[in-house]
Amino acid sequence: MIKQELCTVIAQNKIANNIYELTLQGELVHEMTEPGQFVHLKVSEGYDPMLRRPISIAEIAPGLSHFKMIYRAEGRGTVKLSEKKAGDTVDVLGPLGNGFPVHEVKQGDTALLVGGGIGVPPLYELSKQLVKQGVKVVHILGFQTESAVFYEEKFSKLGETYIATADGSLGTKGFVTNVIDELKLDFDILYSCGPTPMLKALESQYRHKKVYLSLEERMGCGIGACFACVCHTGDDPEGYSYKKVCSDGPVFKAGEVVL
Amino acid sequence: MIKQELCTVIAQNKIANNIYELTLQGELVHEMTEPGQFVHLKVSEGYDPMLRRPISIAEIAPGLSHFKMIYRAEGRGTVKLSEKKAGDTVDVLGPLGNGFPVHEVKQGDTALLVGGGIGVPPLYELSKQLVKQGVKVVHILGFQTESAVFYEEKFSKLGETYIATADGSLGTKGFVTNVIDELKLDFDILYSCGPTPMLKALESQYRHKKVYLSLEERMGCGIGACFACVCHTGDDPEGYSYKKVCSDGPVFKAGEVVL
Amino acid sequence: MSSLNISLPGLDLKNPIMPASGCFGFGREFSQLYDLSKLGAIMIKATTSEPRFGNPTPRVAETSAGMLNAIGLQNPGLEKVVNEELAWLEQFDVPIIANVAGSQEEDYVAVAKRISAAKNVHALELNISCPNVKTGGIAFGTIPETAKNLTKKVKEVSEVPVYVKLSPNVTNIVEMAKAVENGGADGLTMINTLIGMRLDLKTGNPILANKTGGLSGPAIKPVALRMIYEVSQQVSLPIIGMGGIESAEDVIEYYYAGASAVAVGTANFIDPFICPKIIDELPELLKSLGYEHISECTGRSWKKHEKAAYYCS
Amino acid sequence: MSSLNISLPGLDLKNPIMPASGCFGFGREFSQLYDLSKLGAIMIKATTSEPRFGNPTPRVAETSAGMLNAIGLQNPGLEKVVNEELAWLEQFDVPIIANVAGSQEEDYVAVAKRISAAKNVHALELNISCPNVKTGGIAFGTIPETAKNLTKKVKEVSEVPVYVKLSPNVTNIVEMAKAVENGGADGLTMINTLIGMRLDLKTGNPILANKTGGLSGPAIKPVALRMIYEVSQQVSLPIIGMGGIESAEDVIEYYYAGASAVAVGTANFIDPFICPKIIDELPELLKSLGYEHISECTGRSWKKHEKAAYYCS
Ligand SMILES: Cc1cc2nc3c(=O)[nH]c(=O)nc-3n(C[C@H](O)[C@H](O)[C@H](O)COP(=O)(O)OP(=O)(O)OC[C@H]3O[C@@H](n4cnc5c(N)ncnc54)[C@H](O)[C@@H]3O)c2cc1C
Ligand SMILES: Cc1cc2nc3c(=O)[nH]c(=O)nc-3n(C[C@H](O)[C@H](O)[C@H](O)COP(=O)(O)OP(=O)(O)OC[C@H]3O[C@@H](n4cnc5c(N)ncnc54)[C@H](O)[C@@H]3O)c2cc1C
Ligand SMILES: Cc1cc2nc3c(=O)[nH]c(=O)nc-3n(C[C@H](O)[C@H](O)[C@H](O)COP(=O)(O)O)c2cc1C
Ligand SMILES: Cc1cc2nc3c(=O)[nH]c(=O)nc-3n(C[C@H](O)[C@H](O)[C@H](O)COP(=O)(O)O)c2cc1C
Ligand code: FES
Ligand code: FES
Repeated sequence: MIKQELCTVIAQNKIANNIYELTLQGELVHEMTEPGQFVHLKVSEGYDPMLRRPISIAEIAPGLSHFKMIYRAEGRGTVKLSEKKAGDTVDVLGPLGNGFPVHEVKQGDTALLVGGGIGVPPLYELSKQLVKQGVKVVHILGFQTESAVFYEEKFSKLGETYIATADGSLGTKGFVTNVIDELKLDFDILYSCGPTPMLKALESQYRHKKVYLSLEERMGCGIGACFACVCHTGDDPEGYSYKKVCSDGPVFKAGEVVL
Repeated sequence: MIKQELCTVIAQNKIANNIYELTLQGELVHEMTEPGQFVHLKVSEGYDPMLRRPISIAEIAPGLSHFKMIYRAEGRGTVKLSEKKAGDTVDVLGPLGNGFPVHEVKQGDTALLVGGGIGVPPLYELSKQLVKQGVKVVHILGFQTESAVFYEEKFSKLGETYIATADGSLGTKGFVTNVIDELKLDFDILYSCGPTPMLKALESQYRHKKVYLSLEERMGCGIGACFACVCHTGDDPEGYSYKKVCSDGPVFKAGEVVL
Repeated sequence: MSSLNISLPGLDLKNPIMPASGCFGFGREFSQLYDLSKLGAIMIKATTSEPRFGNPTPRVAETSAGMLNAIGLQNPGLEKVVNEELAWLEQFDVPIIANVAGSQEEDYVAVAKRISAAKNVHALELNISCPNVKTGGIAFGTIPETAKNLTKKVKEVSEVPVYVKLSPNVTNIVEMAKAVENGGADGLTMINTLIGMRLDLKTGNPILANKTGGLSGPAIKPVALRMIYEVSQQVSLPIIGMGGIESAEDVIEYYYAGASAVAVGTANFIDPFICPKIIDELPELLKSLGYEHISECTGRSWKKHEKAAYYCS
Repeated sequence: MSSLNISLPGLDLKNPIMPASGCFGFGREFSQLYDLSKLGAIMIKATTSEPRFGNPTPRVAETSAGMLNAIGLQNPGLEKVVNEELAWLEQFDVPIIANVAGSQEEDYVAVAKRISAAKNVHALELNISCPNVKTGGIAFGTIPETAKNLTKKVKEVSEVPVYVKLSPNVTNIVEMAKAVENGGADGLTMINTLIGMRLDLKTGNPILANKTGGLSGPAIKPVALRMIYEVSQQVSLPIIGMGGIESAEDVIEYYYAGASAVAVGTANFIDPFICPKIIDELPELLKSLGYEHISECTGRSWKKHEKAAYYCS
């Protein structure tokens, strides 16, 4: 169930250039059912900024009622969020949307988790849950440059982890797709989150595979009421049928919606 | 000279119902020349609220680079200001305007200081400076009700102090003018700050006396550039001549401007 | 005794608070958060005769104390709205105000006729002010004669009272209001969004795919108040006010300007519980201001009234 | 080499940043804070033929991310402005744009003729859009034909180029812009304030003594951008943009929409050093966005341009 709660900041750490890891405590953690869901954050009272910001859930610790997010402090809202300190509160609406289906793979299968930039965070909780299920996970994480890389070690502990950077400062030079091609990786399922061009590349390359993609779209309400985040469906790409990224997604099966 | 400075909060105390005493530290203290000047405060970054708030300087401690203000937390800006804690900063523009002329009285003279509500604060620094000059000060301070009264003791240490409350819960029931009438007080100079009806009453009652009044007006710039705070002059009450409360005032000689 | 119940043409409301059209969908999402029967009414998303997909995304952008939207009247079309959405809404004890849109007169008339027959639709809101569609919409909202004629046509077929939603993007709002009054409108709702734009610092392109969009939120409140103040003095129709309302205090300010009920739009996105919160807070606020019933506040800024306020600071 | 110098009719500016009319008086107060020669230009307070006291107070009210003002064109009158204020301003190396206002055509013409002859006045800004005076002002700004004729008359007597300041309170801003272009305007400045209102919660009365006032500040920025975007594509006059500018980023956004220079109004009240700050920050920002000169940004949202932006998040 969607809840609105003033959550308490437990920790805020800068983990890469402009990238922050934020741990919040709140009862709504117990409503989080799937990795890949997100929360809608009001980072300050009043109008600085006015709208909520959608941020993926990166890790859940239900025992402590904690959850983590990882975000890039870039615009007005995320910069403000990065100024929060332990003990401060954040107004959280969530959990929202439908995440990655973890039961689409079985023990012993291989799952390829492909993340780009700030699309990487939701893959962490996903990976943890898959590993717990006995699924073999392989991570391919793309970043702009070395200073933007985060969570490499943490992912490595869960499974093989490959890094690509656009400028080659760490790992493979180029895109995540270059890594996949190079390594000739095989997998039973692919989960991905990141920039649309990356998702498109993956979708067209693995038409025959089970692929789940997490989308981003500018949002108003975040709960399905305002039609801000709508996309066309794959079976009616020019027509009237639609899906809402916030409430039908953000994770869709490849082909289900038009990227 | 007018300066803009991020001043540090030294202390914030609630001293009466909704009334706060705020101590700031900043170099601009050394620019404060007269009691009755004010500062223009930006209580938060961004638009909550957007405009600065004019608040009188209540006490100056140049040795420490400290100054005090006393204000009522009522609207959006002052409530936000009241949430500031020691160590926080406030964006201060000031000192602004012309204050009470302290050299219009001489040693041994009697000054009557009449304040109403949040008009009381600037009289405190004024009283201190007058006492230092050897002037006898008498304070008449009006408030709504007992719980709104502040600084009674502090004023008492400087000179005779009479309180009036609208509901009679402390001191004389009624207005400051009732107290003056009752006590048949005589004085060489009168300084006052408070609601306009009070200032008007004093002005008309003491036409023959030296009277200085501090005015309030809604402000834009606070420095004399926007014409928001203009009032007619006493010698041309319907004409084009004007004074700006922010830069010509806020203190005027009685009769100089139309109340 | 309630201090909030009100009667307007077609509408006997528990309270004068309702979500604004387009900011509440058809209520399904919010029904998971609270009981919709708490609301005075619901203004549902604009309905057109045929389904519409609307504009490409991005469809929203943030502004200072406001937001832009260019949804483009996406909706499932008249049939589905009546058969699925309105039927579903019948479970709640709340009157529906159906927002009617179209590209041409016939569309409006077709939608109005059919949707006004739905059991729980107690009034229509004629959307002649949507800034986000190429044809229709705003044209009807900026030419007095066109607005008047459309109102007349819709009145002829509607089985419930018709409120006309005015666009603020006009030189003379009073003229528009008078035109629709002459066309037979039963009430006004105002305002729809101001046309605005934001550009992306990095690309130089408009942020919205549609380039321009409708500005809503607290930023536009002063404009809405001014227009309601002007119109309420010149026209005898009741006004449902909207634009940036996010607190009980805002509601009172709209009443003072001349509103007889209010709608809450953008604020639902920021605090999805805002409508019930305002409904809960209003009685206390009214009391503290010395009013027995909210209707005493309507037009207080320009109506002569006895109670003189005396303040001493 | 500067990335900020620009040439517009009558104006060869070190940089395109200038305080907006009415938000800077005649510069005296700000001259105590910084050297006015830093500014691209100064738009002085509206000048009328006779002195004006303006409206009763309160003259300002706060709104969400904005403010209302109803100063009412207070100014010391043409003679004093020319002899005292403009003469005083001559000590600075900064061109003056004189904001010309009036109640009737003759007033405008009289002021334009005399003030345009002042040595440091390099351009006029024809204020046909002040919402806060009963006669003149806004009427000229909402009727295309009237605006055109006024522009023509002023052009006939002015010794310097004439920029016309457009009001946003119109249905069709492009029509207004074209009208003054046809009237011979050399440039446009836009936008003046939107008409708005606030009411006092306790008394129910308008906060402003004038009841309504002009809305300025960040709240109106999206409206200004949209109008500049529309007008700059339809009219070939250079545009000095304004409305809620408070940062170097805002300046670029105005340029993208179609502005060739900008003015900063309300932000001067919040940070009196804002103009020099923006001037100092612009070159760095331009560089980081990949521009060599600010003029490359004008109209980037609609002009075809080569440089394609590529981003990877
Ligand atoms: C479902 C979902 C999950 C996300 N998860 C993460 C995450 O885990 N970590 C992370 O760093 N970012 C994530 N994002 C992107 C994040 O929402 C934006 O970076 C953020 O909203 C930008 O806000 P700002 O204050 O920095 O920028 P501003 O420029 O101030 O934002 C202005 C407006 O645009 C919207 N906006 C700007 N960029 C984006 C964007 N890329 N996607 C959606 N809205 C945008 C903002 O929400 C706001 O409404 C996610 C987005 C979505 C839709
Ligand atoms: C020269 C001067 C000195 C002052 N000194 C003091 C003081 O020492 N202590 C104190 O408590 N108050 C003082 N005031 C009044 C104080 O400025 C207002 O109470 C305050 O601005 C209200 O802000 P708010 O956020 O509480 O109210 P809001 O209602 O949020 O204010 C909205 C807008 O109205 C303006 N405003 C509202 N009330 C007033 C008012 N009475 N005077 C001027 N502007 C107003 C605000 O500045 C703001 O622009 C002084 C005012 C002036 C002009
Ligand atoms: C996302 C969004 C969608 C909207 N859709 C509609 C609509 O379909 N029909 C309509 O008449 N108004 C629509 N509006 C306008 C609102 O109903 C309302 O008039 C406006 O937003 C001002 O109110 P607010 O500031 O409280 O949002 C929409 C507004 C928003 C923000
Ligand atoms: C207090 C005040 C006074 C103004 N006076 C004038 C004026 O005399 N002439 C004029 O053309 N515009 C005047 N304006 C409008 C501004 O020049 C500007 O067009 C408007 O405020 C939008 O810019 P901003 O949002 O940066 O303030 C005034 C604005 C304010 C806030
Ligand atoms: S953000 Fe409102 S429907 Fe998705
Ligand atoms: S507040 Fe601007 S002139 Fe006084």
